[in-house]
Amino acid sequence: MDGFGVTFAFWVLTGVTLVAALGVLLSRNLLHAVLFLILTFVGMAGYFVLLSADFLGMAQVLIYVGAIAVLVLFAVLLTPRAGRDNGETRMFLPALLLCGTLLAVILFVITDTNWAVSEEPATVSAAGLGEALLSRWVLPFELASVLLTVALVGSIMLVRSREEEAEDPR
Amino acid sequence: MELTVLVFLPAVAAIVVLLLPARQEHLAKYVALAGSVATLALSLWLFFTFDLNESGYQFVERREWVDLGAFNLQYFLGVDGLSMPLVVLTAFLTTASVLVSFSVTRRQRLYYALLLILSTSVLGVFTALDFMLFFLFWELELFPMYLLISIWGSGRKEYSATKFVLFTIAGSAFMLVGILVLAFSASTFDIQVLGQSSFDDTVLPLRWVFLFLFIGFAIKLPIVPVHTWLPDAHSDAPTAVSVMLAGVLLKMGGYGLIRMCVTILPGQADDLSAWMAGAGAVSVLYGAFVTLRQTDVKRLIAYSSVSHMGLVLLGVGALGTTGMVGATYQMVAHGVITGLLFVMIGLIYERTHTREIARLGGLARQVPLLATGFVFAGFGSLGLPALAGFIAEVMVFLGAFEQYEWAALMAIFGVVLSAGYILWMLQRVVFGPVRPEWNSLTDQRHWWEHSVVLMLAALIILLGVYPAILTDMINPAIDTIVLRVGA
Amino acid sequence: MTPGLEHFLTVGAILFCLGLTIALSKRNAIGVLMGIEIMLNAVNLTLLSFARFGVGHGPVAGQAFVVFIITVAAAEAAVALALAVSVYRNRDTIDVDKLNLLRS
Amino acid sequence: MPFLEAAATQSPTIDEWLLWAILVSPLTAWALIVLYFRKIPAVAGYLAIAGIGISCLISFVTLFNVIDADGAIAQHTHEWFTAGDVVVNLGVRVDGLTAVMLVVVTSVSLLVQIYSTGYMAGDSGYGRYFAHMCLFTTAMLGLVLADNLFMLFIFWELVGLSSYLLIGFWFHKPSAAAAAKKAFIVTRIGDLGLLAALLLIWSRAETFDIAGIHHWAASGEASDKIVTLFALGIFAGAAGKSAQFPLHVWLPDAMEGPTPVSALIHAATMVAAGVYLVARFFPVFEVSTDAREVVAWIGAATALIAATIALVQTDLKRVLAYSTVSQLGYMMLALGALGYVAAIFHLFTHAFFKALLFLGSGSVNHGTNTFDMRKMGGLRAKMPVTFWTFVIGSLSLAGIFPLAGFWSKDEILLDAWRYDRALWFMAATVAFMTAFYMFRAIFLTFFGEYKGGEPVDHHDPDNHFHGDPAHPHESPWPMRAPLLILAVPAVLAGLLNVDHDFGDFINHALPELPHHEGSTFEWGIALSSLGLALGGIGLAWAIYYKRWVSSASLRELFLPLAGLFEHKYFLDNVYEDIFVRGIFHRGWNRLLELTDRYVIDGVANGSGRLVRGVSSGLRPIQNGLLQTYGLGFAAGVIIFVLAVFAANPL
Amino acid sequence: MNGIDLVGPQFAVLIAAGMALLVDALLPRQRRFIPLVALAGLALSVAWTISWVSRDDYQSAFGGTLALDKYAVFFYFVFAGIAAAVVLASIDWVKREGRGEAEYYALLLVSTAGYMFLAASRDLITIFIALELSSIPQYILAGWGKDERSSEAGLKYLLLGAIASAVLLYGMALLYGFTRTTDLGGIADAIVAGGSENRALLTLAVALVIAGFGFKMAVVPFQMWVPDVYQGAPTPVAAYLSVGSKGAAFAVVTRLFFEGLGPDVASDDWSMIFAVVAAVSMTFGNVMAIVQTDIKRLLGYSSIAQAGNIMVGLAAVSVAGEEFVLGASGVIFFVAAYAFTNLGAFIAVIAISQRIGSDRIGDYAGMWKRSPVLAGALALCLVSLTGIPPTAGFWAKLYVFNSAIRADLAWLVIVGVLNSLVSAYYYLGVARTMFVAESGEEATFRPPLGLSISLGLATAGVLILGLVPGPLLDAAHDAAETLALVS
Repeated sequence: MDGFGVTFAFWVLTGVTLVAALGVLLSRNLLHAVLFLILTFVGMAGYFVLLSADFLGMAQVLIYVGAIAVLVLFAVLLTPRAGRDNGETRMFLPALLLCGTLLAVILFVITDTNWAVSEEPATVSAAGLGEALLSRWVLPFELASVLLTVALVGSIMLVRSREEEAEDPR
Repeated sequence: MELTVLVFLPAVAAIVVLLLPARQEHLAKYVALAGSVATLALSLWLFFTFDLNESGYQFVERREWVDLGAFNLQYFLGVDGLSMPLVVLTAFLTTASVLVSFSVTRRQRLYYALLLILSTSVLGVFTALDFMLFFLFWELELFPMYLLISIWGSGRKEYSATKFVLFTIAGSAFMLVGILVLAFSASTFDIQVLGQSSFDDTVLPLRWVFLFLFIGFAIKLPIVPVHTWLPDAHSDAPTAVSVMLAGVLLKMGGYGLIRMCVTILPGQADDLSAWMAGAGAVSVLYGAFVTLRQTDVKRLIAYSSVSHMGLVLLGVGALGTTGMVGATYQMVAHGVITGLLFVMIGLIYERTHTREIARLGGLARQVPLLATGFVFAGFGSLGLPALAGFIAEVMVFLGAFEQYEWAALMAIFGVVLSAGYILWMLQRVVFGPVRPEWNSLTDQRHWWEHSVVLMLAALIILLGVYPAILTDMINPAIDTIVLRVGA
Repeated sequence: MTPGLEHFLTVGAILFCLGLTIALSKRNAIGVLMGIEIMLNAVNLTLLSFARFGVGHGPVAGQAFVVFIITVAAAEAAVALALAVSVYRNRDTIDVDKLNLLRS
Repeated sequence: MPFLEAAATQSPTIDEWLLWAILVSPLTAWALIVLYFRKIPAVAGYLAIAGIGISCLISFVTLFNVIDADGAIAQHTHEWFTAGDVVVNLGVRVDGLTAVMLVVVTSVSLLVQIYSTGYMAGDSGYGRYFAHMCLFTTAMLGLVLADNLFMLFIFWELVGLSSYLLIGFWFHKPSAAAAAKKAFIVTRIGDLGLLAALLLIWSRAETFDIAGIHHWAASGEASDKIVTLFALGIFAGAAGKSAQFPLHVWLPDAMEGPTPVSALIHAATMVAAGVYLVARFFPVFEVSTDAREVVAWIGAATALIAATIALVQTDLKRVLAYSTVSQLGYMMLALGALGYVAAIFHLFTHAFFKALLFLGSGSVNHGTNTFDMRKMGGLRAKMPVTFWTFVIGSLSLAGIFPLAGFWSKDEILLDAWRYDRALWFMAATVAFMTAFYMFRAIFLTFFGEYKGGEPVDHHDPDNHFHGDPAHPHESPWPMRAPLLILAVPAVLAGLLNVDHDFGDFINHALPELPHHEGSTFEWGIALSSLGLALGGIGLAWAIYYKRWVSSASLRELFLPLAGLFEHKYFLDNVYEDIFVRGIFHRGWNRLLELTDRYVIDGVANGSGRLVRGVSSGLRPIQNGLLQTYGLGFAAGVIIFVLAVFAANPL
Repeated sequence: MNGIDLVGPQFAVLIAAGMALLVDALLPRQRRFIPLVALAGLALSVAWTISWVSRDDYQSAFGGTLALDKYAVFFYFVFAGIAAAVVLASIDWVKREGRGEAEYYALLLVSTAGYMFLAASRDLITIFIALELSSIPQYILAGWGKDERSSEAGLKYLLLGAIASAVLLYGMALLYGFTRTTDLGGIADAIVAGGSENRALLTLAVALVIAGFGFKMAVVPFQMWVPDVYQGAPTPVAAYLSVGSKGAAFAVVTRLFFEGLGPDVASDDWSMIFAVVAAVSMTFGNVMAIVQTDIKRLLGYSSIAQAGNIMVGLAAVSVAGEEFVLGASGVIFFVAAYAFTNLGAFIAVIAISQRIGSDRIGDYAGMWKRSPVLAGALALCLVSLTGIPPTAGFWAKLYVFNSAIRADLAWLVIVGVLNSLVSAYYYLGVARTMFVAESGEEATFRPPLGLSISLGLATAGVLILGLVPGPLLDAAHDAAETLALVS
């Protein structure tokens, strides 16, 4: 991996993503936080592309930005009386300290490790990925679909209002 | 096959009792009696067919149970001269406790079922020759005891029942560790094999293993300072349970000491024998001193049991044949004598509804036969010659004196102290002028009360005047154990 | 400076910890969920970094893993929001520091 | 067992079964009474008399048989049981000593039973009384017949039991119940020594056999120290039963029992068992000078202390009780002073005249319903048989020539004189006091004016007093006859040893004849003791009959001393108040009890409470807040990682 | 073996889930048969698994991502059994709750299928998906109840579970980074090839993975959600969670350690860590349980303690050498025994609380009179949880402790047995309330049919395993051996 463009892109993305994530952490308004979250997801998609996972970058934008973030927005809107407050609990400082420690540990490990890095950047084509998903990981692939179905079915059951249930012919 | 029948006969009777329809509840006692008498008869038959010239295990039954190579359990029963008397004792006292329970009216089916299951578990402990099977039976006794005390007891019964269970579990917890370590070293739970193997320090130093086993048995025995569950359990338990508790349950501890601790780890027993003897002597004295302060008859007897069981430890600690024969004899003797004492207290309690020494008095005038039984049992307890306890005590002293003179000399003071507390109690409970509140007591008795008292009294005398009936049996068994210690 | 594996990993680590911080400190259940999503994203980043700088047949595994994580994240988000709504109906709030009916 | 073999010189002169029958006969009577005739007074009494009578008969047969065999030893041993290494035998051993004791025990017992049929008539516990008496006789005979220490110990304890039962016969009286308990416990303290001796002898000699022990002691195998310890253990047991200082305190209290019991047990037989025991093991004491010194001095001290207390007693029976203690001390003194024969001879004579005296006091009580001499007086005319037999007994006890007591006491004084002059001096003092207090009692009881006795409390359901204490009269024949019969040996028994027949006879019970010369008569000693006795009588006559000096002013004169005597040297107070109640009950025992409750049990309960406390303390952790849980989780992760790093340094 | 055959058991379960939804949609009148459909699916699953066993056909499939070995098969049975019991136990509750019945059973079945996959997975990705497949339905089910407690429990469970998942994933990612493969066998090879290089990375990765699974296992320090969720979730769901997710997590961790990390890694660092975790978990769970007044919360804490007990087996697994089969078989036997026991307890609690409408332990007073069967069954299960014979729990504890002794972890066993002591206190407390305490309410009742059947099965399992543990121990041993063979 070389070239100024890559380096530049990396640092820009890093800046954007981290600031966005910090924004999620710091913004007091839930809606703002959602927006920052979307920004983070977008930054993340950029990283994916940078890491030669173009397909996943697309998927990221599609699913996270398109689906999950929207879902979150819906949820925010569905819970109007809960307020838009995105404040912290009293646990903020301890959480920060703990996570700082965890970060320190992880960073120590990352620097401590002697990474075996291949000379050639490995690239995986979307077709290759698809083939892998349908051969070696066909089972998880199928299960993932079951999982999504179940999650949908379950979610629907959970959010059905009482009136709906009352109308239900059962 | 005989032993299996013997061990599970009470359990079968228990099931029959439980299956009785509610309307036939009054039959429960008779079923229980039949079951226990049948057990007694079978045990007596075994006792008299026991081959005295054979030092090994007899009536052996052995089946593979769980066979996993490294984890190998057997269903292995057998008796030798050490366990046979205790088996008979158990059957005997089970019958006695069923009889004294005839006046129980609450939840009879459950009551008798639990009592019989208790009997099965104790019989199992005395006959099991697989350490794990032994442990199984050992633990099996907890639940019936717990319920018996906490449902049919009196006073702080729940506290006492819980205390009993917790102490026992604490002990068996340590015991389990010891068993597992031993089984690890010998690759078997077979007591016969364990009793012939020699061990090295493995995951735990052997001394620890010994101590762990010892703790388990010492709590049951019980030895000072892990004895405090006993007075509580006794004072709050119903009569029959006190009889079983003092009569046979404590013996499980002494039996375990000899059968497991000493036989399996003779070297460690030898190293620690002075401590054992010392602890025994201290128990004897401490128990006696504290007994002297008790104001509740049952608590008093309970503490006296601590003192008497200290003798067992003293005898075992001496590690000689005489001492251990004495210890075994003491177990049997204490079983019948204290059994009778508790029976008598129970009968008195049924009439007076108090066990406070201060409130009793002059009973000899009102209920002369009960008083006579009480005095008789009391004399048995203080080690009067011609009664069972004397032989045992003197044998223990003789055995201990050969090994640790100081311990024996300490312990013989217990003889005076026991005379002190027993006679003082008799003086206050039985003798003296009649208290007006007991004027209305009458000397009416039921046949079951008669029979249980006579049964026990006869046994006490028999063991006092004809000790050879047991010693001839115990000697060979103890000899083999002592040979191992000496080796 | 050319970004290497360590750089990506570091970003991943920072994001992971940030996400965790968010998850642990936000009062609003949806805020917490957002933190979790960031954590999962950080994991994805880490996986893809390894895939990108990988050796042998490993890279496919990393990418495949990410596919599944994205899927599961979606499912989890859906369920979480459904539960949040459900709580909201019962309690009129989704502040997790008020959800302490169950304790000690 | 080398010693046992050495002892196997038997001279089978009497059938073994006869010897066992001596034991079995009263035992059978006991069993029959207990099982069937408890409630049938007539049968119970006669059954007891029959049982003991048979024993008595066989005892006499035995005695003559042994006399024929010139005191040789007959022994029949059977194994009883084996426990480990210990072999315990049951066996009978007959020799001169045994034979004499058998006769004493059975004959006195028989007479006392006859007496009791009168004395106890109407008591609600009549059957029980005779059952206990039979049991006692059995035990006492077993003690005498036993051929080994173990068996001896068993019967020794059984004797204690029957004594307990009989002292506490009137158990509804708190004082009786307390006295019974006291007697048992105090003697048991002494028995500790006996038990220790039992343990010691087995561990050193591996035998309980009496002959074996004799040989062991004589063989010099054991060190002096061990022999002394053994001897002292034996003596401790003896001191308990024979009420030697400082264990004598139970005997006076034991007078709470029926008077015939006192006569039999606490005068003639059981209390003599201690003396018998020391005599039985006399060869051991011969070896150990130290032990003998102890015996002699304890005996002397006992004799003196008891005699002084007897001087001031107002209760007739207690005078006799202290007198008994005193005489037992005498016997011990004799044993310590190597006077084996003298001691046994005195035991022999004492049994008769002391039993006589006690029965006499019982007879008095039968008439007056009291033992308090201050409430008596002038009974000489009303109870002539009682009076005369009592006087005979007293004279014999005081040692007036030629009554039995004179001969035996004289021998003791002689032995003491030879052994140690100080001992003789003490013994002589006691002889003087004995004469004094006995005649003080006689003058108070039988002379002067009758003071009315103790009125009958008719509300007491346990009182079976018949007749009118205000008008005492002579006792019925069953009571009078034993008095008369006992008076005979009280007078004549002393003559048996005039030619050392008695001594030679019982000397054969020893493995080898004593090294010292046997007692012979010495005029100086005899006359001086006679003089002292007469002096004592005279003094009593002067004070209590002629009243030349008032006893009250005399008491004033010796006030501190008299107070000491009256309070029995404060020994009971020391024992009961200071030791038993103070140091033990309120102190040490209470300390242990509190330790038990608050320390040992406290640890158990405390650990339970601790766990609960920790549990409650930890509850706030689970505060239901998601954030807390999340933090906990994260913290867990970090701790986990760090712990692994720490466990396995990089 | 074709593709369907390879996932037959799970397939059957999933099909049943689908069928349930279909029945609901197409035949609304036949709704009452939905539980039967679920049961039929489970039965089919079991039958299928049995057919494997009878064919003795074990293999690995799907490019090595799924291992169809005896180990997996063992857990198939366990999970199918758990699911069946929970289905039976749920019938009444679901009907009363009125929310979609079909969906409830479908979720349950899907989750069960997830467990089954978890037990068989040999690939990180498969493991992850299987884990989520089992977890997400659980989150939903936990929030299934209409009361606020239930939804609170669901939300808490989900959010915390998601955090745990993220941590787990990060760990997996690092593991992947270290070895560049997701295949357990490949990971093992890579670790062996890598030697001692990059230990820090490996450690961090494993720690995070263990933390992630630790959440499901409910061991300290990842246990905090447990009592809240158990208390809040519908009782049948809590029952399911308590045995299912714990079992699955242990199943997968054991496999992970055997096949993915190998004994090298394990024995070096992790034995001690697991041991400490086990000790702390037991202690925390037991100590906290003591002061609980809500039976479900109490069972929650108790399950933390039990997780600690199972962990003992895991600590022993981590030791290289012949003995580790014992540890692994200990874990899986414990899981099975625990499944019976805890299900039994929960089912009894369901039956009781349906009747008395309360989960307060104090309200269980006099239960012995009101429903002796329920009280007896619950007491038996509590005894089994304590580890007193003759119950399944006894053997389970014994077996893992035995393996720990062999792994030189005597101290851990001592901690374990002392914990049994503490646990006895509160388990017996419940039994005491039921058997001893009196209550004003006297009306007797019987549990409904479904509950009766499942309760009967569970308690029968507890008892039968208690008396004849051999076959199952054998099976567990075999299963663990196949693991060892693979590695």
